[in-house]
Amino acid sequence: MIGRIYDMTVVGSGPAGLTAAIESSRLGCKRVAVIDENFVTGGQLFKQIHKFFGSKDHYAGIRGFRIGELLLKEVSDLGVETVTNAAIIGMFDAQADIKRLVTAGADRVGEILSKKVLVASGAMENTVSFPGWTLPGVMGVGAAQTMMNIYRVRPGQRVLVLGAGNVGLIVAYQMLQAGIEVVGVVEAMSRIGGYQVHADKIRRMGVPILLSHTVKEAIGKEYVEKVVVVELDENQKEVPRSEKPFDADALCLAVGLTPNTELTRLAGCKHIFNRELGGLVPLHSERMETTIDGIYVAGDVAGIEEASVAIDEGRLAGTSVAEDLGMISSESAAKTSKERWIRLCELRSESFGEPRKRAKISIVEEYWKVKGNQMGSKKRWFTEINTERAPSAKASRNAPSIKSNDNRKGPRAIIECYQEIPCNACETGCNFGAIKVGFPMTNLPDLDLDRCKGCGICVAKCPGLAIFVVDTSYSEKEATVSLPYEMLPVPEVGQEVEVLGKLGGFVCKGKVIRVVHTKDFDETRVVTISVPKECATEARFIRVAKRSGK
Amino acid sequence: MPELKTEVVVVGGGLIGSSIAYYLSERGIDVVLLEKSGLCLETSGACSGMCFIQSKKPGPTLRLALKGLEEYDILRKELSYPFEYRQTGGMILVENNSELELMESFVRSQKENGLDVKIISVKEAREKCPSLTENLVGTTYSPLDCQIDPLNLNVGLIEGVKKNGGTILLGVSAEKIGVKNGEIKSVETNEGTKIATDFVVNAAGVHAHEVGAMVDVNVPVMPKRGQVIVTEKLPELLPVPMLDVKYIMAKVRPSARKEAASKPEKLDVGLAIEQTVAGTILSGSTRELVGYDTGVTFQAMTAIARIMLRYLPVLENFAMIRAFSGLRPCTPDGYPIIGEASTVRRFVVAAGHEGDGVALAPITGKIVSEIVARGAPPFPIDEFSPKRFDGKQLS
Amino acid sequence: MLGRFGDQNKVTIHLDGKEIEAYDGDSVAAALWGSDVKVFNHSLRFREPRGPACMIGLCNCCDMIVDGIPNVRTCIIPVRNGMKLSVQGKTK
Amino acid sequence: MNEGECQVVICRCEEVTEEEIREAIRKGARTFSEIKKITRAGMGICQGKSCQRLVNRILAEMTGRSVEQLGFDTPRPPLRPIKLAVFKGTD
Repeated sequence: MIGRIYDMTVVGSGPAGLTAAIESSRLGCKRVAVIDENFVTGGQLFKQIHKFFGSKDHYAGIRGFRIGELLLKEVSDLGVETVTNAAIIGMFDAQADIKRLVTAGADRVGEILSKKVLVASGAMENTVSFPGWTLPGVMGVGAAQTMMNIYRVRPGQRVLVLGAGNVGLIVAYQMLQAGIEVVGVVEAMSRIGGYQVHADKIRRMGVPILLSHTVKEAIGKEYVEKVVVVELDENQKEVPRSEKPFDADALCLAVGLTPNTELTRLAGCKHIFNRELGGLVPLHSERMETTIDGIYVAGDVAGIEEASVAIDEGRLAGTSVAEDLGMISSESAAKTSKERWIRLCELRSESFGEPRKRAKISIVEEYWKVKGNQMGSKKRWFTEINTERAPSAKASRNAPSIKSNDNRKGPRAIIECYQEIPCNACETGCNFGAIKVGFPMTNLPDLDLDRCKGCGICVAKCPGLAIFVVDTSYSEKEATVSLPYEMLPVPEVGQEVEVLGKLGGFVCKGKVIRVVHTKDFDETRVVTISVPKECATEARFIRVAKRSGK
Repeated sequence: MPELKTEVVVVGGGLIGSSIAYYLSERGIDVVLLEKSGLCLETSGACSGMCFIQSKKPGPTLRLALKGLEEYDILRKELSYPFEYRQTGGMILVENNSELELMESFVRSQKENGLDVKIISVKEAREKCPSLTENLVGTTYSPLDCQIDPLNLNVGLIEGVKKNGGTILLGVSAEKIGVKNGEIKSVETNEGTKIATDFVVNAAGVHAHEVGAMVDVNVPVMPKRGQVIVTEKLPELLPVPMLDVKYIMAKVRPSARKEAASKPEKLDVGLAIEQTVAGTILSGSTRELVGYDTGVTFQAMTAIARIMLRYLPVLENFAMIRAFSGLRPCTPDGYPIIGEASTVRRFVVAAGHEGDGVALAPITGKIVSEIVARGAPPFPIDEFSPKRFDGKQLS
Repeated sequence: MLGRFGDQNKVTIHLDGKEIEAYDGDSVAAALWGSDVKVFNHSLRFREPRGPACMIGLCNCCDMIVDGIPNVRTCIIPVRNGMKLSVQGKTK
Repeated sequence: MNEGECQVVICRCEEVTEEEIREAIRKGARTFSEIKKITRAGMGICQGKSCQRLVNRILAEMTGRSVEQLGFDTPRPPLRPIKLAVFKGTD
């Protein structure tokens, strides 16, 4: 490593770092290195056992750890060097043409000289303080994920989760998958911050979500034994005598993330505080370059967003590095970057994305203010996008529901996806062209009943587990419901199961009549059960008894 | 313009300024202290807490340091704010015979100046500090050296000033000093307040030159960067703070000072190492003339760590968690500048203590308070007078 | 959902004299937590129990004495057969 | 939580309590850096990674400023603890 000068060094090997390395070396950069302080590359991807949202280009419908495997294969095929177990302890000569990164491993320090540095250092988990928050058993939700999904150790037997954002909801679901009892998800806000589909996944399994509540205290002698939850009024003040004790041996904090900007701050890049993006973020151009020439950012470090955004930002930054190293022309860089930015705008549209889109644009504008508006050709395409206001959206807004005049016989899909999530996995998954999302992908899916065969592929494909197939004409008294199932044990055909409703309440008994699983479904089984007809609209989950003797 | 009235305005809220303000307020003198940044944010917030007496050059500085020690003894009883004062004794590590020769003559002349100090064997030194390497020819030892927490002392002094009725203005700087007929009249602040005052004390540390320039008094203080590395918290490994001979040489030999100044690219490290009450080990430091840059460099971190490991090999098992740098206010001749200016009456300078600020802060406070209250220092301090720089410009 | 990864070699680590079985490739913190060890150290000032909280080497809550060396972040070091661990710090 | 209600640790490395942070602010500290120097919060082995946000919240609440206005401490190398043994070598 010593003596070489790298074209590009990527700090952090999560989705943003890996895609940036892939993009820049695909475009001709020769000496590209990815540095990570962990044992393994992949950042948080290997903790993510759920399927991702987004489009095909963002690996939608694929589980996070598999995306990690795909990206790592691409990285190694392209000859990108990966260095693990190397924490970056500092960046020196940040302003110079050749930047000096110093790494520390277990027994040595190393120096990496590089023309361009991409900081894709991700995020750090936030914490909150309350009496008992330092007790063993109180941990970040990321820690719980590491225990479960990397080491297959349960963080607790009975766990309370604080925070109903996407991270809290997803990990609560993963805990259920790991056989942990989730005693509740507590959220200080009066609404669920994450996607409803994620909330629905755990609610149908009976997990209560307590809104306008927070943790008052964690109690225990040596570790958490009890967690006291308290209600909050509209001013976020505790409601007197509203304490509710929960027996729990672990409390997982999912109270947000902060961009991990230590390295960009140390290097001297200009930063700005932006609440929408999770705190202090480095100013960066539409090309992802910071206020210091040759230092770029991508992913959560540039603002807390989603993996799909990180993937596109990584590609955007990779293209800029290739351009700045003279591997591609400014025209061709501008062309692809413009398309990428438009797609980033697409990911950032509608209720969940719009505030972040505005925040990102303000970061770029602030960057140009600092840089003295020396716009030139680089800025031009960005100005064009802003005037075009792409994507203007609000194209289709058909609420997917069973229409009352729907007298069709046979199975049909029911899509319970009511929020503008940037995802079109159902559209690309359907072999019959029955589901339309279109542009932008935040559109709600529209089901064409004439084309829907009720095949159930979309049930397995939807990363939000929000699609069901119902056949009300199964028999005279019974209907069938096909639902996605990712738990153990797997039910067997003929087995009688308890059927649960949307909020996890007991609905009826049901009988398993089919279990479909293909490699393509990747462990999401489509289980078809028969239930009394009147229960078909409510039946959304099954409880499979553990069979004795196994 | 809002107006205030006081007897003394102290410019600078570091250890020197806060100590002066404290001693003044103890005498019932009305004082306003201006600190342009905040609490412990400058030199006094970025140094170690070693209060070495035996490192002082025999002569006026050593005499001052010995008086300073007495002052500490009073202060630790008087100040209601604990600042981790402990008289641990101190050592200077001697690695070879040529260093030994130098230290023998240094110790001899210190003894002649009344300091309790001696040279001890490696065995004796290792009894006092078992982690010390065997690869030494001996060490000096003085029981008088002590350690304090400079941050707590700074805050404690400021709290003391407040308790005595003094005014502390944080985030406020002096912009203009009004002089009439060669006498101090007022200070105008960046907030637009005009403070009518009889005295101004320039305790602005590395910015003392700028404050002096407001009244055309040459106060040639320059910033010298000292980088320090910090370990994680450790069990007691260093009961005694230590210096190496290079530290002493740089201080006492004018030729060494000149040499260092002529070769800025060569990193000059004089080791000073102590363990704090919290358990961390602070190890420094470089002396670099790099203006007001308070960055840290990998080169310095490495150099300091290597020297430290040479003397204390056991530390290799432990981690360094932080590095920081502070700007030491240094003067052309290595002596602090303390006393009334010759051209402006009641403009008192107290700056340029370089690495001796911790040891000399209380005594400087006492001296300045006497100059203000009685018109003269408690004992002659002509060597430190600002007059010695009259007519000379800071190069 | 994923089940256990293939066959892994078992190793034995020692916590204050007690033998604990772990799997190759596990971090020390995960192996201990999986064996119901919850208290990794007691804090210096208030002598409170502490255990893993970030699992990525940032918070130092899982520090232990490992083979005689204190303040080792057990969440980012792998288990090794024969490793000797001690809970760090004194209780109240 | 109301002031002084219970001893809650804010900086878990150095075990600095909420009350101690509040006391430092009452003494005149207006930035995280000053609170760090006065209380040791953020001076420990994690270098303020977890407590800086918590401290800033208390600062914002007590001084009536928004978190945006508070500013952040400048990180210094090493960004991670490094074993001193890695520096061994000749001078």
